[in-house]
Amino acid sequence: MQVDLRVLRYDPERDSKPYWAEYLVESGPMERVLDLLHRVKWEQDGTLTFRRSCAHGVCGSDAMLINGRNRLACKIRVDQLGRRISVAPLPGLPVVKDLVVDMEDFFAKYRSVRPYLVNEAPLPARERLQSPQARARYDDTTKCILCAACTTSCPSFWAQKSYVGPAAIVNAHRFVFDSRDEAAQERLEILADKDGVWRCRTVFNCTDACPRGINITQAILEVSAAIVERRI
Amino acid sequence: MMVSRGATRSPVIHEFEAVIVGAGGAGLWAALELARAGVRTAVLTKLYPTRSHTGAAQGGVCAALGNLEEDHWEWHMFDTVKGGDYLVDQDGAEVLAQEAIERVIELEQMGLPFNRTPDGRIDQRRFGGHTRNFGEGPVRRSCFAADRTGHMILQTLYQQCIKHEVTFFDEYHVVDLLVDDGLTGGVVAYRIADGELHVFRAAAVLLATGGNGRMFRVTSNAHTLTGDGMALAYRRGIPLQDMEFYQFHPTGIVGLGILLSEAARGEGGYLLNDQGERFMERYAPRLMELAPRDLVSRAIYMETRAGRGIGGQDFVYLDVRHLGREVIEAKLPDITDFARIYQGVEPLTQPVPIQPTAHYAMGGVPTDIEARVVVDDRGTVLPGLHAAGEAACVSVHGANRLGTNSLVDLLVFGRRAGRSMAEYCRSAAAPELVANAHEPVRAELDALRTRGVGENPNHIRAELAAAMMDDCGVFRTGDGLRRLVPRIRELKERYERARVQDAGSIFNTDLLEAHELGYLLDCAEATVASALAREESRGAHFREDHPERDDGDWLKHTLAYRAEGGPRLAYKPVTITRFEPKPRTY
Amino acid sequence: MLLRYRGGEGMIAWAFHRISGVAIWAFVLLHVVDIYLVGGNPELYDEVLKVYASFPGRILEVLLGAALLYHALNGLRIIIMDFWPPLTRYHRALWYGCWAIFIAVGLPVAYEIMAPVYGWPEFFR
Amino acid sequence: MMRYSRSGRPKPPGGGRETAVWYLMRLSGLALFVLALAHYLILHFVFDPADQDVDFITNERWNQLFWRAFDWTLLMMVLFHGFMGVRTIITDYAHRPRVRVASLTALYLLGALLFVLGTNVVMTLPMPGAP
Ligand SMILES: Cc1cc2nc3c(=O)[nH]c(=O)nc-3n(C[C@H](O)[C@H](O)[C@H](O)COP(=O)(O)OP(=O)(O)OC[C@H]3O[C@@H](n4cnc5c(N)ncnc54)[C@H](O)[C@@H]3O)c2cc1C
Ligand code: HEM
Ligand code: SF4
Ligand code: F3S
Ligand code: FES
Repeated sequence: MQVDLRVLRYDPERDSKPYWAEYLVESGPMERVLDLLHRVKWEQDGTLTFRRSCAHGVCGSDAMLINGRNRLACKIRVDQLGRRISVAPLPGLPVVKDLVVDMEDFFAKYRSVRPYLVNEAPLPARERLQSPQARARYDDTTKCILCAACTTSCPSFWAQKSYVGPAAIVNAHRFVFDSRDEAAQERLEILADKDGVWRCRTVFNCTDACPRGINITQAILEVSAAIVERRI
Repeated sequence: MMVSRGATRSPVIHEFEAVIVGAGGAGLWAALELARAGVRTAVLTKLYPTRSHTGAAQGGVCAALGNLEEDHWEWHMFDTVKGGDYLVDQDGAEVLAQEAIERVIELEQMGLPFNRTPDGRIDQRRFGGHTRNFGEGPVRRSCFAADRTGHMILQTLYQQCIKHEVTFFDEYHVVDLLVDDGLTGGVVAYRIADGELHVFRAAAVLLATGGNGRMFRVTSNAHTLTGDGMALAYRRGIPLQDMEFYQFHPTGIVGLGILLSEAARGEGGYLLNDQGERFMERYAPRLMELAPRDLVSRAIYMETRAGRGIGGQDFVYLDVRHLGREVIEAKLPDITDFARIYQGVEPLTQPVPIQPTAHYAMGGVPTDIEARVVVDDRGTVLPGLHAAGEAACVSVHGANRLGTNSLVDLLVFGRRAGRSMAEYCRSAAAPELVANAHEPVRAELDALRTRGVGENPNHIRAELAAAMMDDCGVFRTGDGLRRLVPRIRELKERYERARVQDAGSIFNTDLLEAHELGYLLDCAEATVASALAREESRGAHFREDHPERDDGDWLKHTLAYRAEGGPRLAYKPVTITRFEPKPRTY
Repeated sequence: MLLRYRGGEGMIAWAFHRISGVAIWAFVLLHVVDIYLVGGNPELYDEVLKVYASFPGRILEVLLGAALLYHALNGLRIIIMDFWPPLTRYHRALWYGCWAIFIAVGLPVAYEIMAPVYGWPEFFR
Repeated sequence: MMRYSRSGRPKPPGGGRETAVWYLMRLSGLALFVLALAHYLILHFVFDPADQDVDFITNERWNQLFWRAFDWTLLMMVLFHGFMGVRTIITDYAHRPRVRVASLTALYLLGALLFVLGTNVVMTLPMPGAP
């Protein structure tokens, strides 16, 4: 079938502002938006620019705004969208070119929550022990592939770019609730800041957008609750 | 047309002690070692580190921890050697099996969330080819974090790098390796964001750029796995070793090549042809679907060639319906997910169409067990240059890699690379840069986007991938390979005249994809030449015209050197310490 | 972006919550001033009251009630999730629950408020 | 609390005030759930708005200390909850520092004014039924 693919394009070297470009692309129903983008790039217009790598939803390169929602282009099929498909860069981040947005700030926020295990106790000869229950406590948030679909779907983030955003909170959660970690307090302090968890207004766009099915809002609220608990 | 902005400008120069190209499992662990040793290191990656393909690995990472049943590293070593059809260098395999244990424990201590046994230790499960007591029966050796072990390894290592304040250059595409007078000098990188060239001067360089699966039409590999590190070395006169050994995984999603893990067959899934037969009984009556990867892939190919593919096409069915909803949903969630999303097939009620998919390069840049690049058959080291991960060939995988052993390889030899580089940097400094070291590659890049007219490189890539799939895939014949040699030469010539459409400087992926095609062509050239010469069948390399293994003539590694008019081949002996070659039966 | 993004129930719930919150807030401003008039300028207050009791005034009051009721119910939904995060899995169900209560409570109240204007029978007194 | 930083990085500042605001928003919300809804229902459902003239207020509704206290508490809750709520909205959408400071100042002044007006009327309105 033929798909009417509209792409919000912008090349700072040529265009003064973004514009919608339309492409007619042949597609099978099982094909994904990424396939269509490739077809355009390889056959029609090589200047069309987007990121991608794994092509099966595990690397987080190709999150974009597809038919009004953030999704991975490699994980959404044409038959789930219909014949008219619109693709735009992730909302709320500066556009570098076409569908490519500047991720530096996103990763800086990720790093700001100190996303690494801190445990200064002398190392045992073997592995540290952790019960399956303790392991399960933070399982959900270990799935994150840092695709930014969540943060850029959040109205709080659109309003305030200083908001640390759901992705960073998810990655803080992964350590705060890891029984082996010792720096939970510190991360909670960071997230108790004015740009931390309190900016979340339980909008759930993040949870709806997450291609890994992480219950992000739950993670955020668990962090909020942990902060409140420690203070009261 | 627009001319590159940088055409007359001098590049940005960075001074480091060590440079790591690639931030997958191998590159990140090396970076960590260097950071711990206090060596000033730059990590260059064309993707954000967390997007490296290490994150796609699902199965697990084997280490003889013996957490659930008796296990010994010697057993692991034996399985590795036998799995590799005895082409494995056994000093490497010994290091691999021994150090796997320490590395997995260290990963746990870095925070990797392994699944746990009820008493809190790292959980382990069975995996193809890993056995108890030198082949007696399956053993629980694979350590795992749900079905995303690779993802967790990549995340954990990146997290530790953040903790140790490693300097990353994200989205810097390395386009040249600087080697001068037999010394390593650094690399040239193209900054994707603005198209500027950056020269990184360093005494030690690590190539950890991963595989080259994109040579093939159907592959489990990411679009970005284009053999960059291998080709960079090859272009500098360094040989590529054992390139003819390329693993095809039996169960990839049709057309897309996305991997459906071995677990499906491990749990008892069937492979069916068009007539509904479990055709594996013709090829491996005893092990059926659980025969080794190379064998199963060949069987599938035989069926489709004989016209017994589904609807006469080039795929067969993987059928798990008889396992029942509970087993499928509890144990094969990834498979069900992928099948649903990418094929619209419901594995609970429908068989899943699959076909072999190009998966893993056993070959690569030859190194010793310290991950130092060796340039000949006498173990001569190129000072400062290192390689690790899928881009390297130690060779611990020989002619056929065992499941999970690639992740082990990353950990063990990634770390060794870091140590060896730190050691090297203590005594050596980077040589002076030759003037305009970046000029050749700049000219190359500029030509791709400024020459008047030229062919669309994407057509060349498609043709290459199709040709490689047809004539250098699971089955090979002398005739097919001989056909392929001039074909690739022709594609290379066409590539010399190709032109991309995007002439801009900012985020020009059109240009970079074309440049990657150049890497793929080099890898393909070496692969085909090596495969054509090797007149035997061993592991993943199956020659229909020479179907037997021939230890008399061919128990040796291939080295392919770049040369005018096609690669020059040389050979080097296999290191055998403990296990003498035996027929490989399972 | 707010208009371009096709958010789900959660986003609509939030948008309504925010709008209703501001609406109530604006009314509170007015209401404190008018109550102040009871002491400060009783004649003026009684004038204002006529506006409230008029037909359009009553419509506005019903709307105010609707905003308050929605905001209160959804606020409770948020608070419940805040203190019991696993319930986020049922945030949609909770939201629909809010609407059910909204209608169950809101209709009779709206009816009652509007009743005097139309001279409808007054069941509830 | 910990004095040094476990992760080897500078100790983060933390946000006690924002935490408190968030928490108090929930508490005042709960209080308002009772107070505001009751207030509205009583004055719109039980009584008819049309009957609520000055006379009604002074002689009936506010003739009891309980209702005065009730309404004053309601006012205090609303002042906190509503004004902090609007503060959130302002900090969300007012980006230019000057606009932001100006609107926040206006908001707080307005809050103070309402506090004065409301408290004044509650305290000073004569209570005929008072002992
Ligand atoms: C689907 C799939 C499943 C797998 N499952 C398993 C498994 O279960 N167990 C197992 O042991 N193995 C598995 N493997 C194999 C294993 O995952 C890979 O071999 C391994 O991850 C390779 O790691 P690496 O560090 O060498 O490179 P990669 O992780 O591929 O990383 C390559 C890095 O190099 C960078 N790079 C490449 N070229 C350039 C350039 N020109 N300039 C700058 N940077 C560059 C990239 O940005 C990237 O950071 C699997 C492979 C696939 C494809
Ligand atoms: C009746 C019971 C009420 C409850 C249970 C309640 C609950 C809440 C809660 C939980 C929030 C925080 C929402 C968030 O952080 O996402 C909130 C926000 C808010 N409330 Fe209330 N509230 C009530 C009444 C009121 C009243 C009477 C007013 C008006 C004065 C009001 C005005 C606001 C405003 C302006 C916000 C900010 C909205 C936003 O940030 O989007 N609320 N309410
Ligand atoms: S939490 Fe989900 S949506 Fe957000 S970055 Fe991680 S994977 Fe992407
Ligand atoms: S969309 Fe934003 S407001 Fe919270 S629930 Fe998600 S972070
Ligand atoms: S390309 Fe990797 S997630 Fe889509």
